Amino acid sequence: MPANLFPAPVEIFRFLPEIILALGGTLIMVLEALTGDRQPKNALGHVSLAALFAALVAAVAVHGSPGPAFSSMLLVDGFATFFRVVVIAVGILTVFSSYRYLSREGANTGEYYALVLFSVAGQGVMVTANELIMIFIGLEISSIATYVMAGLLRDDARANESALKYFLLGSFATAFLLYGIAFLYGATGTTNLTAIRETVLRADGPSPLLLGLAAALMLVGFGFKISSAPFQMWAPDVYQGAPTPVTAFMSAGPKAAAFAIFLRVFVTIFEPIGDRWEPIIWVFALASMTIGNFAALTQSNVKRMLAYSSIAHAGYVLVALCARSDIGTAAAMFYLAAYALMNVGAFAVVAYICGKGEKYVGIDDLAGLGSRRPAVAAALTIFLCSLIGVPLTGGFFGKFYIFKAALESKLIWLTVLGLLNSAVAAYYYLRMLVVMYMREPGEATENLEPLPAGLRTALFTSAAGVLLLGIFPSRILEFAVQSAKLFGR
Amino acid sequence: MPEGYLPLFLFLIVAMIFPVVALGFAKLLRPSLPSGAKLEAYECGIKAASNARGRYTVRFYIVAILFVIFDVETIFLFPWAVRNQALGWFGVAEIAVFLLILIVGYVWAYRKGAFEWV
Amino acid sequence: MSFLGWFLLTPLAAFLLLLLLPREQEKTIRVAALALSLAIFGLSLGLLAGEPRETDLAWIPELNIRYHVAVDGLSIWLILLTTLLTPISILISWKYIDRRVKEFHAFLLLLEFGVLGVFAAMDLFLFYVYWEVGLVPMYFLIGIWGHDRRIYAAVKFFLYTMAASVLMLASIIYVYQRAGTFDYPAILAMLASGKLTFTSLEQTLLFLAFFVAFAVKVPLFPLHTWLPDAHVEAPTAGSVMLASVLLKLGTYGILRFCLPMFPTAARENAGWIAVLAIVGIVYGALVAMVQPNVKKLVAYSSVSHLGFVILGIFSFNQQGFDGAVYQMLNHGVSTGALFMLVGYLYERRHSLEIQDYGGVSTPAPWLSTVFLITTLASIGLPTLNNFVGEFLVLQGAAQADFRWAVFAATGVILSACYMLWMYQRTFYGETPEKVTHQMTDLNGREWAAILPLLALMVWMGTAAETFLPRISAANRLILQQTTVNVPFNVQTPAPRPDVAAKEIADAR
Amino acid sequence: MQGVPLSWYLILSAILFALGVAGFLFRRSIITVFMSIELMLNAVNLSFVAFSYQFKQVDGHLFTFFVMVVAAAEAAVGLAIILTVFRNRATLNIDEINSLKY
Amino acid sequence: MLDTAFFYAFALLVLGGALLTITQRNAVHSAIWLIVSLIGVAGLFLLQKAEFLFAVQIILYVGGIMVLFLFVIMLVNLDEAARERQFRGRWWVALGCLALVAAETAYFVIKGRDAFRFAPRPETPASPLGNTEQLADVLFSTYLLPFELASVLLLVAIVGSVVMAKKRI
Repeated sequence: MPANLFPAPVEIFRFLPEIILALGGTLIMVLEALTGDRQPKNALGHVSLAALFAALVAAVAVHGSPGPAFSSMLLVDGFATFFRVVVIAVGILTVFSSYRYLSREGANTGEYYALVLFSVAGQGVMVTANELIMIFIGLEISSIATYVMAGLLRDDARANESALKYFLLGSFATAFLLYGIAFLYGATGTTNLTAIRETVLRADGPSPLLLGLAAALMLVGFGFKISSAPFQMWAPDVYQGAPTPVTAFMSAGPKAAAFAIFLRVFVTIFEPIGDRWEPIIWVFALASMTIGNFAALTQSNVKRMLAYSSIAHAGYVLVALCARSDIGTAAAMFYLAAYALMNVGAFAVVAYICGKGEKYVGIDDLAGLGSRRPAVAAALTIFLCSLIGVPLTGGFFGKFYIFKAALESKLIWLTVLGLLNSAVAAYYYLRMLVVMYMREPGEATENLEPLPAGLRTALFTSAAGVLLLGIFPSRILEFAVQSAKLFGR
Repeated sequence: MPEGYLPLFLFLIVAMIFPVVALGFAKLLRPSLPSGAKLEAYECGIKAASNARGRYTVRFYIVAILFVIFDVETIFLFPWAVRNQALGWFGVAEIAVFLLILIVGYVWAYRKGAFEWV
Repeated sequence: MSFLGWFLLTPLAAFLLLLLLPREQEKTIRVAALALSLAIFGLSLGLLAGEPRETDLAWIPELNIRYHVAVDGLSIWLILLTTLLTPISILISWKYIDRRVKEFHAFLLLLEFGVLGVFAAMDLFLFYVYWEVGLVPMYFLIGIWGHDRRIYAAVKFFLYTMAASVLMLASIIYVYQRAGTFDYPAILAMLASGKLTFTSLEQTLLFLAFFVAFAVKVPLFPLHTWLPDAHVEAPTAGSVMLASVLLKLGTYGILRFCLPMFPTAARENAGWIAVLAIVGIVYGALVAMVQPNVKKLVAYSSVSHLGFVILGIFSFNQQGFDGAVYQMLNHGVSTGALFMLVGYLYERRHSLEIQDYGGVSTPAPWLSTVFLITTLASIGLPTLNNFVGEFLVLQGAAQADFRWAVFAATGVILSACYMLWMYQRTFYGETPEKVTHQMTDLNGREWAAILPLLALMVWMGTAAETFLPRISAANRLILQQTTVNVPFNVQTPAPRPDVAAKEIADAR
Repeated sequence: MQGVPLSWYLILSAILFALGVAGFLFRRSIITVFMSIELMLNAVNLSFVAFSYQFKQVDGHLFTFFVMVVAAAEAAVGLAIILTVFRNRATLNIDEINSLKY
Repeated sequence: MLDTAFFYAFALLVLGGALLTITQRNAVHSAIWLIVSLIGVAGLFLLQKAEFLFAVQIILYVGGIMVLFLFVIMLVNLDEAARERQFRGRWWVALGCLALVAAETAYFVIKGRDAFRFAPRPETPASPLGNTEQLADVLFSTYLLPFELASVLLLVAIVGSVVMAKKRI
């Protein structure tokens, strides 16, 4: 029995954010159990917010002492802290925008907030994991919590169907991912990422054939999770069916965490066989961008359109991955942060407009928002400009930085096609602007209740964030470049 | 094949063969002239009103789920039980944390009425 | 942060200030907007005086993107034109714009901010940012306050420019990746000193990417289809700003960026571009002749006039350059005035079709005299502004290739035809009774808006010497940059076989 | 280590995985689709144990153990979701659950 | 020799069970064949000296999850579903895919026969402890964090399933 292995206090400190989130979730469940059904559940929402903010502070504090923890199960470095902050921020914005939505749908139960906390904790584990088992368990915790959140409105047939589809394809993807991990374990003999990296880089390392097989299988698993091209059929249905705050959460949180592990596994471990999987990722990136943009052109439902646009944005991040360089990783990190903010913001506006039972979810239901609620319309305009890639917004700078990285590694055709794709994307985002500003108010915007407090905070923090990333990106960019440089060394 | 398990497998094989052989012979030997009345589900002589397999109610299902989850919890305790002297207080602390979290789940499920059998 | 840096941020400050005003008092919003834009115009006059007109601050150090803005002979007058026209367009939309007044004036100031930025940007990234920022307010101006088919026109306007400028972004990044910096003067220095060289294929592709983005904005002949729709649907103030300032972004971009960076490719392609320009001149004039709608007519006349500018630029000599830049200013003044006057007519008669008018001169004599002066100016009557520009362009074109000058001259004649014919149909002949009681003469506000432009027309026509020296100084520098690398029509530098082949081989 | 060579186990788990994938793609009723996912997970467990038997170490066993725990948790939640789908709609036939297609 | 015999027996169980699981029309029959396949896999675990996993497979998979499956099948009385067409589209497409995957796997195994040289593992001394004890040592020392996270996972599963299953929460 190895010597007393009580984890050193610094190791527990490095795992603090996830501990806070898990304890917060448990606390909410205890409170939920004690209070009957009479008390309003907003109090539990505030508890979850407190836990999220504490975790955010902890995540920033933990950055002070980077390094492995719990016998190198966990590795806290710049990369991990960056994604931890993004994931927790998405959690905070989701909770803010779901107060009003839940009480309107009558599903204002404490469990929703507990599940958000558990899902964010799972994503935190995924992002800091330095061990394949940790990646797998973190992925499962966040996925199961998100499956249940998607199906929370049990009597709404669409929510059920979206939860079912999300569950089936999620577990299908996890099975592929596991099979890839099995072969990786078979090839290198260990499941610890740093150890695998050494075995792979060694001269007599495992055969590229076996690594290629493992990479292919894991690529299928990751492809599903980030909803990139060949595996994106589930995303539109699930995004449309699930309740809107949950869709906002799903499109930003788990996707960013999935990209984090995708980057960690592919950029550090499968680097030697890089020229094998790079053409595949090239094709995936182009396919996602094209399918996402062209399919979104014909949509009339806002959520479905934003789902296709999120597939296209997954394509852009894949372009950064395809660049296979430090700048590429930094570009992907920056883009995911900007993407998370603008997407959660856009869905928050949809959550505000969609009314009880998500009646008004069509693009035409946004008619006349500009004249009825100019502030909300201005926020949505900022998000749409950022999604299009108009300068002075985070989206533009992210896209610019990605294509700079791509051009640096000679992906000239991918850059040109990617940019043309974003020009095509401008059309369907413009349709929303047109409807919002240039049409007379329809029935949806006529009887809109005033903007609730929670949603107002969510909207304006994400709008400010998008503008900040656009106008003064150097602070965050410099942090991303620093952590990408010593990522995986 | 660890030698200890050979008898176990022999037992398994015998257990599988015996019912097959017994039912097989019975089927071959007995006369079989099936008729409508014979095939009906026997409900103490009363005319069978509906399909033999009635619908179960949901609460059976919830108990089954919680059984599986707490079954997994007990399986986690097996390795600990085997090595608890070597693990000592450190092991006890780990298991305490593990059980505490699951007890919260149990209390929550209880308060939510998952176990009521009404 | 020198005076220029602060000056360029004042429109943004004005935009934010306007947003803070309450929506209801439309009067105060109009007055505030007018006061702010006049203040900005006053400030811009300050640019003329002081010498150090440059600001260079670090914006994003990691990618060495700098807030590097500078003003030279080429851009000083364009900036002044923009700052002059913004208060004028606020003035003319006093009665015209009645709904959502606050957003209208806010977008106008944001448009001014974007356009001023483009004229002063010396950093490629900053240039692209201002280029796109200028696009969004114009889209809203056309889309919200336009006439019936405004949404189609607005979306078409946005997509045309967006699709073209996306390729420009790709080439900007490519140049950045090869040069290591976005700073335009530094890139030019590297090009001149030979540290940075593009193979002939690279240079042509990059030139075409930049050129297409600017040609859409000019608009050059095949890419002009968005202009008539945008003009017809835009409100008067929008049309004025669009015609006099936004179209100049394209030509300014070509002169500032396309020519000095890719001189060889520019000279190689000068041939077919000049032909396109001439086709634009003649085609624009012919189509304008048959237009029933006044605004469409003026729009096609702009296509024709800007054909002259392109012709001047691609004749690669001092007169051609000076003529092109001067013609840009003239076109801004005269076409801007024309659209304002058409706006006055529309305000009175609420129709843009020519046959609804007739004999306007009897009820509104002053309006018709002012309209006459502007028409004569736009067709290039000597002593008025366009004549100087067109004359210089034709002189430059003749030096480059005599046949160009011959065809271009026909354009001048054609423009005289359709303009005068339009004038005759609207202002002379018998006055239908609907026109008589609807048509009133110019009131004080309208006079105040049109007078500065009239004065400018005469001043620029007669005393061109006040404007030309600065322009020709800047043009001489640009001309010198385009010739220093390679004299006219000599073969291109031997392409480095390894780089070009490898470059294309592993382009993925 | 005369026993059965490693590659036989790998072939077996590959075929099992393929059967699971085929079942997932081509069966109509959700319960059978869910069972094929369990088959795939079992194929993964098999290859994990085969590799760890090859390396003579216990990490593989531990990974399989965690895969089983997760499979149990997933089955519980998944079947609960299937239950709600059934409660709202009498069928468990995948093709008929397509209200989200327009 | 005995091991290969047992290997073939269990392999037959596994593959036969799997094939019949996905081809059976009646859900209950599929469940039963799945149980047979799981027992086959448990046997294979035993063949590879993983007694703890053999026990967990039997208790957890067969005892727990399959009970759940049968409960759900009972609950939603799938017999009318049995009458519906079970296979979507053309089943020869399924066979085609299966053949493709089998060919691919065979290619991997044959071509990669030599590729399976693994990193030379230091010969860990056959420790006196039994399989479960070894596993316990590793589980509670190096893999402590996954163990604690497993409890969080189970908690999420409890919340999730009860929230979904209860009619009125």
